Amino acid sequence: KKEEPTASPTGDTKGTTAPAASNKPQEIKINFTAEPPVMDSSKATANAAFTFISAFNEGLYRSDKDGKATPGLAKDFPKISADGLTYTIDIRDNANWSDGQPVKAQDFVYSFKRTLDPATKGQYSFVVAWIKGGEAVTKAKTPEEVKKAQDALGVKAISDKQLEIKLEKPVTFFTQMLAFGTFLPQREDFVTKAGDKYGAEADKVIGAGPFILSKWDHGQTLELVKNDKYWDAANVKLTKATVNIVKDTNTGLNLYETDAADLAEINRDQLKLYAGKPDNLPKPELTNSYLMYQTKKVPALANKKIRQALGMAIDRQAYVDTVLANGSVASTGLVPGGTSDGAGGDFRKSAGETQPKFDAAKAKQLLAEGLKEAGLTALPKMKVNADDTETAKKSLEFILAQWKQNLGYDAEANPVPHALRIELSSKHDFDIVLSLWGADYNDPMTFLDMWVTGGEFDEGDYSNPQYDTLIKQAQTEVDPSKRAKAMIEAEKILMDDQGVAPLYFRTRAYLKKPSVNGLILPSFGQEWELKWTSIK
Amino acid sequence: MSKSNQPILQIRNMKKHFNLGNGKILKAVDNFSIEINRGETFGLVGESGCGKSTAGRTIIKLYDATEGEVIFDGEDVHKLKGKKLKDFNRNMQMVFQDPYASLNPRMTVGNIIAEGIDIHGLYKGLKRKERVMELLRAVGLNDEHANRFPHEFSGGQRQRIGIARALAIEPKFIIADEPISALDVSVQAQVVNLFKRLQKEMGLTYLFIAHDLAMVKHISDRIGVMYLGNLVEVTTSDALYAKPLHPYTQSLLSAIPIPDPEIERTRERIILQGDVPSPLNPPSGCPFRTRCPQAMPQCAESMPPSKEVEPNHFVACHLY
Amino acid sequence: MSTNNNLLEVKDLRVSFRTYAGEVQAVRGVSFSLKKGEVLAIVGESGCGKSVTAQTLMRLIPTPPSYIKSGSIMFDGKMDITKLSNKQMEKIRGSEMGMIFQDPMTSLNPTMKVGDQITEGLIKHEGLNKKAATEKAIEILKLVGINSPEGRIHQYPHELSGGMRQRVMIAIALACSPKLLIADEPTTALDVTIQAQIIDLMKTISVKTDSSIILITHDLGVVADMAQRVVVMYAGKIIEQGTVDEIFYEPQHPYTWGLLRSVPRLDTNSNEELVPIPGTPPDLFAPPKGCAFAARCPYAMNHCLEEDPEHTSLSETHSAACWLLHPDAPKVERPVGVGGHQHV
Amino acid sequence: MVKFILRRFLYALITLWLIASFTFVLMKNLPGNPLGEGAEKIPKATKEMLMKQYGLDKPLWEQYLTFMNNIIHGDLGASFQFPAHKVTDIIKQAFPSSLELGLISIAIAIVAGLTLGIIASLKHNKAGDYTAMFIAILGVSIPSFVLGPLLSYYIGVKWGILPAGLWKGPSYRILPSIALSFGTIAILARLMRTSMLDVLNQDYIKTAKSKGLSNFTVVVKHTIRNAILPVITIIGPIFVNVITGTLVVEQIFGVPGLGKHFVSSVSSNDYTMISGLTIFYSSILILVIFITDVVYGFVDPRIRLGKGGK
Amino acid sequence: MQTPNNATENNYKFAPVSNKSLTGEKIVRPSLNYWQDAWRRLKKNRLAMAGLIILVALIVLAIIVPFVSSYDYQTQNLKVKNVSPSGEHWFGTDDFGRDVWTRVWWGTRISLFIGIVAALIDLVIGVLYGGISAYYGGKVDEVMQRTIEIVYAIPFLLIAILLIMVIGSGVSSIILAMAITGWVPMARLVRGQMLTLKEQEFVLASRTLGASPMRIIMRSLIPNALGIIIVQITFVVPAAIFTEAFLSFIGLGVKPPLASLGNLLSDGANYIRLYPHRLIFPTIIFSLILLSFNLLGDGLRDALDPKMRK
Ligand SMILES: Nc1ncnc2c1ncn2[C@@H]1O[C@H](COP(=O)(O)OP(=O)(O)OP(=O)(O)O)[C@@H](O)[C@H]1O
Ligand SMILES: Nc1ncnc2c1ncn2[C@@H]1O[C@H](COP(=O)(O)OP(=O)(O)OP(=O)(O)O)[C@@H](O)[C@H]1O
Ligand SMILES: [Mg+2]
Ligand SMILES: [Mg+2]
Repeated sequence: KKEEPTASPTGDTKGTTAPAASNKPQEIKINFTAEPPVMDSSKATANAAFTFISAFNEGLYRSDKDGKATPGLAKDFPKISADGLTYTIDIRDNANWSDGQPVKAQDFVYSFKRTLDPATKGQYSFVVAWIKGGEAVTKAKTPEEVKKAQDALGVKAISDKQLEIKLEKPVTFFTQMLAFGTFLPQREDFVTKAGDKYGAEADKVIGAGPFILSKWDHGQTLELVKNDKYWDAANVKLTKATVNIVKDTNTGLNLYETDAADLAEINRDQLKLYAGKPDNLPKPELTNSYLMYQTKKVPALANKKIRQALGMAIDRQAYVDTVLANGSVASTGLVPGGTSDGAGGDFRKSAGETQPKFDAAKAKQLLAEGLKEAGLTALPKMKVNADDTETAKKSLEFILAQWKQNLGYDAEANPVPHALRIELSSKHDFDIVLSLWGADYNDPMTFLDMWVTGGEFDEGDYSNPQYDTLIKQAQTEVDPSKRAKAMIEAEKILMDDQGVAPLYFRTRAYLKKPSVNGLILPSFGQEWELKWTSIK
Repeated sequence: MSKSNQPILQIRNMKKHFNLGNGKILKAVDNFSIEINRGETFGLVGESGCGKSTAGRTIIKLYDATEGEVIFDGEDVHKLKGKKLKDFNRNMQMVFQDPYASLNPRMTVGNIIAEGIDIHGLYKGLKRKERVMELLRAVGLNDEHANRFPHEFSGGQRQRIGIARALAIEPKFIIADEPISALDVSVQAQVVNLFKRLQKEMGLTYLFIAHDLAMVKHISDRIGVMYLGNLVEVTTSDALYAKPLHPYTQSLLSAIPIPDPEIERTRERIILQGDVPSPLNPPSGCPFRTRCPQAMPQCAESMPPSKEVEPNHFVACHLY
Repeated sequence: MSTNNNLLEVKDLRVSFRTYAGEVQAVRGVSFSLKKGEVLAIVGESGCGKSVTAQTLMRLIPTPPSYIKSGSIMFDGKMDITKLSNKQMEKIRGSEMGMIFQDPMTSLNPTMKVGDQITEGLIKHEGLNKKAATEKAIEILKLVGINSPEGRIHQYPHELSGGMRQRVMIAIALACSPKLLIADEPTTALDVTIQAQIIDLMKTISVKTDSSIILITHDLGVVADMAQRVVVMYAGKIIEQGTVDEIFYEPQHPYTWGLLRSVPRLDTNSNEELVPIPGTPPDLFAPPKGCAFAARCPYAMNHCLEEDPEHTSLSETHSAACWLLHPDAPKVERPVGVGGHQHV
Repeated sequence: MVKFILRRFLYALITLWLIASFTFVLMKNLPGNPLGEGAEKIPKATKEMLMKQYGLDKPLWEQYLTFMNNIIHGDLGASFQFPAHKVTDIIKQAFPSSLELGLISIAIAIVAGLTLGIIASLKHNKAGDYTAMFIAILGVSIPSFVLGPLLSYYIGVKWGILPAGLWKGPSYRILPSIALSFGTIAILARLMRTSMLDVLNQDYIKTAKSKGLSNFTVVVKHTIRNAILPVITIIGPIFVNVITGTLVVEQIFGVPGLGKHFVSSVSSNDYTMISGLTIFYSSILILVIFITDVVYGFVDPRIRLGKGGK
Repeated sequence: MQTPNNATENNYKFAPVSNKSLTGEKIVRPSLNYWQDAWRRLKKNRLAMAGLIILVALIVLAIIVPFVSSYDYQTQNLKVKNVSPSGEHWFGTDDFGRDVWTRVWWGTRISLFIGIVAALIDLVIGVLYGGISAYYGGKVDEVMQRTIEIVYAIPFLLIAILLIMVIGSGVSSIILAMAITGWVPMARLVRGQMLTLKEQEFVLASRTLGASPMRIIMRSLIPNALGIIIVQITFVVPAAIFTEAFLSFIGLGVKPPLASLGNLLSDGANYIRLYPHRLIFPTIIFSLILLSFNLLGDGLRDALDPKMRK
C-alpha cells in the first residue's frame, strides 16, 4: 500500500517469550503519532488501526518477533492440500471472545464474507479475494449478486471448530497472511448490533486477543487492559497499556524523558542523543521510498539513460545520513531488505545489489548521451512532487541539490498535501514524484507487481514486456525457488531500466525504556506488538 | 435690474427632516420661511439643537431640503446643476463655527485660502499668491502667515482665515454659522468688526447664526428666533429687543445676564422651567408650550401660524 | 483684609507644565484671597491660567507634567494645600472643597448611575452606609432642583439633559457641604435659558449653605450677576482685582477696559462699534519680559516692554498691575463707555 | 433591544449561508478526490458505490441543496477520514479541549494583558510604562511554536516542574495555555493602555478625584471600568483567533483538540470535515461577535438603553 | 512700588511705544507641519526610536548580506552539517551544511517582502474599500458593511489553509490568502476615520466651495487619515510576517529550498537540544523584526494620534 508519510512496523531483538514477571507494575505508556481510524478489520487499512485490532483480537495465527506465524486461535499450522489450494484449520477449544463466548469457525467465515462485500467498502478486500470466488463478491453489483457470490465463496465452517479455506491459486505465504489484521474473526451478532459505529468506539469492538480495548478517548488516549479470557492469558504479563496520541516527536521525546512514555518514536537527529544507549530501538520496515518518473508525458524521461543519470546522481548514502539519520538504509534495489523471498531466504540478500551505484561522473555522461538520444539540448524544467511533510520537503531539497551539484540540473520542488499527491499520481499527472510504498504482505510481489504494463499503480507508465513476462511467471509459479528467481530477474530489469529510482528502505527510530521487555516492532502492518511484553 | 429690488434670498416653507433609520424621523427644521434683502444682515438665534445650523446648511445645499424652496437670486438652489451650481457656490459662502475643525490641518493657510480660487480656476501662479496675500491682509494677518499650518494659530486668527477663505471667491452672500461662539470675548469683537467692515466694503449680505442674542442684536438688521425647528418670531433687531412678542423671545431676553452689576441686582428674570424637548419627540401643537408660562389649551392642539402682528414683525403664537 | 476671615489665601502661586517643547508657565505668581461666604469670580481670556489655578487649588492637575513651582495656598487658615500629602488631599477634596466642571456632558462617568456618583463622596467622607448615603443624595438632588430624584438616581448621565447633568455635578460637589465650591465655567456649555436656571441655583445655594464660591468664567454678564469680587487674569497673572462694582465701574487696567468694551450689551445701542483687543495673548511657552499685555495694549510705554508692573493698591479691595498707575506715567483717560454707571 | 437582536440574528443567518456556500464552492474546487487516500485498491465498483453513497455522483446543484439541507438540520456529514464518525461527533469530542485551552489562555491573557496595560498607563511615559510595554510587545514577537517547545523542554523536561505534554489533569493545562496566551497578552495590554490613557484624560476622572476618592478607587471604579469597554469589543475576535490558533500549541503539547483536524482534513481531502470545520468556526465567530455586541450593550448603559452610542 | 529718580529716564520709560507694529499677531514658535511635529514627538520616544533603528539595520542587512555573503541559501555542503557558529559560519550551518547567516538574511528578505506586499495589498484594498464605503454612505455603505461582516466571520486560518491547498503553497499563495481577509481591519479603520472626517467642517467648507468629490478625497480625506493608516500599516507588516511563520509551521510556507524566517524557525524548533543555534538566530532576528515594527507602530500612534497631542 502507499505509505503514509509517517506512520508504519519490527522486532525487539530480545525474546518473544516473556521472562519471569517482576513485581513492577506491568503497565506501559506508549506514544502514538496518529489517531487510529476505524478499528474494523474489514475496513482497516492503516497500521495504526491494525496495531490495536491485533492487540484486542487475534487471527488464526500471530506473527512472532521474527515475523513468523505462530498458532493463534488455531490449534496448529494448517493442513494444506498438495495443490496448495485448500487449507484446513482447527480452532483451539479454549479460544474465547472477551465476553466469554467461544470463537467459532463461522466467525471467520462471516468476517471474510463481510470484508469482501462491496457494501463494507473494505479497501484491503483484495487479499481476501485470493480465496476462491472472492473477486466475484467484490465485483457484485446488487445485494442479491453479493449474496450469491458469498455463498459460492471458498470458505466454510466444517464444524464450529474447523475451518476450510479454498484459494483461487496457490499463495505460498498464505499461512503468514492469516496472521494479518484483515483475516481476523468477527462476531456477526456484535457487528450487527454496533451498526455504523462498529469499530469506532471502545465499547464497539470485541476480540479474542490478549487485551481488551478499555478506553478510547478520541484524539487523546487509548487504553488496553489484559483479557483474562484470552486462551494464552497465562503468558500475557502486561496488565495495562496506555497509548497517548502525540503527534509531535519532540513532545514525544520530552514525554519519554519525563517518564510519561515508555515507548516513543523519534526522528532524525534526536537519535543522536541516544546513540549507543539501550533505549535505542530501530524499527526496520518493509517500506521503500523511490522516485517515480512519468515516462510517457515527459519525453525526456522516456529515455533510459536520462533516468539512469537522474538516479545515479543521487548519493543515497548521504541522503539517508542527512535527511533521515534514523537508521534507514540506502536502497540497493527495489525490494527492501528483510522481505522474504518466499523460499526461506531474504530477497534482498539473494538478489544482491541491483540498483546502479551513485556515480556523479557517470551520471553526467549518461545525461549527455541520453539528451543526445532524445534530441534534446537540456533537460526541461521538471517538477518533483512530494508530500508536504518535513521529511518529504527535506528530501526534495536534498535531491534537487544533488541534481544541481552533480548534473547541473535545476528541477522545481513541488510539495503538496498527501491526498493531492496521491490524486495527481493516480491521474498520471506529474513529472517526477517522490513516493513511499509499504508492504501489504511479506513477499517481494507486493513491491514488484505494480510495475507491470498497465498496472493500476504503474503511474509512471513504465513498460517493459520482459519484465511483464517475468512477473506473470512468478505469479503462477508454484515452486518457491523458481518463483524467487523470476522475481530477482524482474527486479534487475526494472533497476537497469530505472523505471523507478529507489532511494532508501525505511527504518524508524524508537526509544524504549530498558525495563520494557519483549516488545516487538513488526516490519509491516503494525506499529508494535505487546502480547509478549513485560516490565522488569 | 428688477432683480436688485428683490430679496436676494427667499426661503419658502423649508423643511429638513433627518431619517435616523428604524422609522425615526428627526425634524431638525420644520417651518422656515424668510426673505433676506440685499446688503442686510439677518440674525438667526435659538438654543442649541434648535436647527440653526441645519437651516444654514440646507440653504447652502450641504443638505437637500426635505420640502420647500430656497430661491437665491431668482434661482431655486435645490434645482441647480453643473455650471449654475458652480456659480451658486461662488456666490454663497459659509463661515463655520469651530475654528479648530474648519481648517484642514494638513494644508497651509495659503492653500486653504486659495482653495476656492483653485477650484474655480480664478487665478494662477503669481496672481494667485498676490490674491492670497491681499486676503490675509484684509482679515488682519500678515503675508508670512501663508506658509504656516492652522494649528499654529489662535482661535480668532483661524476664524479670520476661515473668513478669508470664504471671501476668496468674492461671494455675494455669506452664511456665518456661529462664527464667534467658540471665541474669547476679547476676540469676538475682532471678528464681528471684520464682518461689519467687509459688509460695508463689499456689499455683502449675511445670514448670521448665533446663540448669543446680544451679539446678534449688535450685528443684525433683522433677527429670526428659532425654537425646536420652527421660526417663532422675525423682526428688526431693535423691535425685537424693545418689544418681544413671543413668550420664548421674552424669556430668552430676560435670561441673558448683562455685564452691569447694578442692573443685574435689580433685574427680574423669567426663568423657564425644564429643558428643550427632544426634536425626535416634539410636543404637539406649539413646540414651546411645555415651557411656556402663558400656555393655553389651544397651544397643544395646533401649531400657531406666523402672523405679521405689527409691520415687519412676524410671530407664531396663539396669543396674537 | 483680616486674615482669619479668609477661607483661602493664595500667595505667589506658580505652576508650570513640562512639555516636550519646554516649560509652559501656565500660572506665574498669582496671589488672592477668598473670604468665607464670598463669591469670587476669576475672569480672563482662554488660556490665561484660570483652570490651572482652580485645579491647583484642589491639586487636581496631573503631576507630571505639571508642577507647583512656588507659592502657598493656605486653606481655612490651617493648612497649606501645596504641602499636603496625597492622603491628606483626598480627605479635603469633596469634603472641604468641591468642584464643578465646565462640560456636564463629559464630567460625569457615563457608565455609573447618577446616584452612585453622588453617594461615593458621602460614603467616603461622612462614613455613611449605602442606604443613608442614598437618602442624602436624594435630598441634595432636591436641593439642586431635580424633580422626583428617587427615580433619577437610578439613571445614567446620558439619560439626563445638559441642564440636569450640571445640576447633578453641583449636587456631587455639594454632597458633603464643602466650605469652598470651585465652579470652572459652570454655564459655558449650557443654553441661555438653562444657564439662567443654573446661575439662579448657584446663587440660592451659596446663600443657603454659606459656602464660598470661586466662579471661573469669561462671561462678564455672569460675573455681574453672581460675584462679589472679581479677579482678572491675563497670561498667567492677575492684572486687576476688586469688588464687582470696582471692576465694572472703576476699572484701572487697560486689559479690563478692553474686556468690557469688546462685548456688546443687549441694553445699549448697537450702532456703537465694538472695540476689540487686538492680537492674541502671548505664548506661555515663552512669556514676554515686561508686561504680558504690552504687545496688545494701546497705551503701551517703553517701560512696559522691559519690566513687569507690580500691583498698585487703589483701595482696600482694589488693585491693578499697570505702569499707567505709576505716578510718573502720563494720565490716560478711561475710554468712553467703559466703567461708570450705564444709564438705561 | 429585541429588534436589535432579531436583526443581528437575521444577518448572522445570511452570513452563515454565504459562508457555507462559499465553502461548498471552494471544496468542489479543491484538487484531489476524497476517496483518493488509501483508496487505491478499491475496486472500481466499490468506488462508484462510495461516490453514490456520499452523493458525489449527483449534479452539483443537487449536492448543494443536500448540503444546505443537512446543515440546516445540524448535520455536517460523515467524515471521510473517520468513516464511522460524523463530523459533528468529531467536533463534539475534540472541541472541548480546544475550547478549554483557549479559554484558559484567554483568561491568562486578560489578567496579564490588562494588568500590564493598566500599569503602563498609570506610569505613562515612565520606566514602568516602557517596561510593561516592552514585555507586552515581546509577547507578540515570540511565536507560540517557538515558545511552546522551549517551555516544554525547559520547564517540562529540564526542570521537571510541570508536565511536558499531554492533557490529563489541571497541571497539564498550564504550559500550553501560557504558550498560547503570549500573543494575546500583548494585544490586550496595548489596547488597554491606550484605552486607559484615553479615559484618564476624561473630565469625569477629575470629577472623581475632586470627590476625594483615593487614587485606587478612581482607577478601579472609574477608570478601568470605562477603559475596559473598548477592550470588550475585541475579545470576540480574539477569542476566535485564539480558538482557531490552538492547533500549533495542541500539536506541540499533544492536546487532543480540534486543531489537528484543520490540517489533516485538508491534507486528506476530507471535504465534509473541511466544510464542517469552516461552518463550525464561522458560527462560533458569528456567535461570539453577537455575544460581545450584546455584552457590550449590557455593560455600556449608553448602548443598553438604546440612546447615544452609534 | 519703586519711585524713579531720574526724570529723563522716566521720560523714556513712560513714553508710548513708538513702533505700533506689535499687534501681537506674531507667532513665536517655529513653523512645523504635521509630519515634522510627529517626527519631533517620535524622536522623544526612546523605544520607538530604538525600534526604528533596529528596523533600518535589519532591512539594510537583509538587502546587502545575500549579495556580499560568500555562501548562498541553497548550495549544500554535506561536509559541514550542523556546525556551531564560528568565524567561518557566523550563525553556524544547518543539516545540509548551508550557512545559517546567509539563510537567515535571505529569510528576513522573504519575510519582509511578504509583510510589505501584504501591507500594500491591505493598503490598496482596505483604504479603497473603507474610503468608498464611508464616502458614499447610505445604501452603498450598508451593503459594503454587511460584506465586511461576512468576510470577517470566516476564520482566517481556515481560509488560508483552504486557499493554499487549492492553489498550492508558496509566497504568492500566502500573500493571496492574507489579501483575502487581511484588509478588513484596515477597511474598518479607514471607514471610521473617513466618516468622522467627512462631517468635519473643513470638508464641508470644501464642499461649499464647490470642490469635486475627487478633490475632497485627495486633499481632505486621505491626508488626514494618513496618520492612522500608517500606524495600522506598521501593525499589518509584522502580523503578515507572523502569519507566514505560522503557516510555515503547519507546513504551508514557502517552497524549499527558499527560506523564510518562518520555516527557519519551525525547522529550528526541532533542534532545540542538539543545535540550538538553528533556533536561536532566526528567533532573534524574527523577534527583532516584530519587536521593532511594534515599537515603532506604538510610537507612531502616540506621535500621530491627535488625542495624545498636548
Ligand atoms: N446629519 C444629521 N443627522 C441627524 N440629525 C442631525 C444631523 N444634523 C443635525 N441633526 C439634528 O438636528 C437637530 C438640529 O441640529 P443643528 O445642528 O441644526 O442645531 P443648532 O441649532 O445648530 O445647534 P447648535 O447651537 O448646537 O449648533 C439636532 O437635534 C441635531 O441632533
Ligand atoms: N496638560 C497641560 N500641558 C501643557 N500645558 C498645559 C496643560 N494644561 C494647560 N496648559 C497650559 O496652561 C495654560 C493655562 O491653561 P488653563 O486651562 O488654565 O486656561 P483657562 O484660563 O482655563 O482657559 P479656558 O478659558 O480655555 O479654559 C494654557 O496656556 C495651556 O496651554
Ligand atoms: Mg450649530
Ligand atoms: Mg479652563
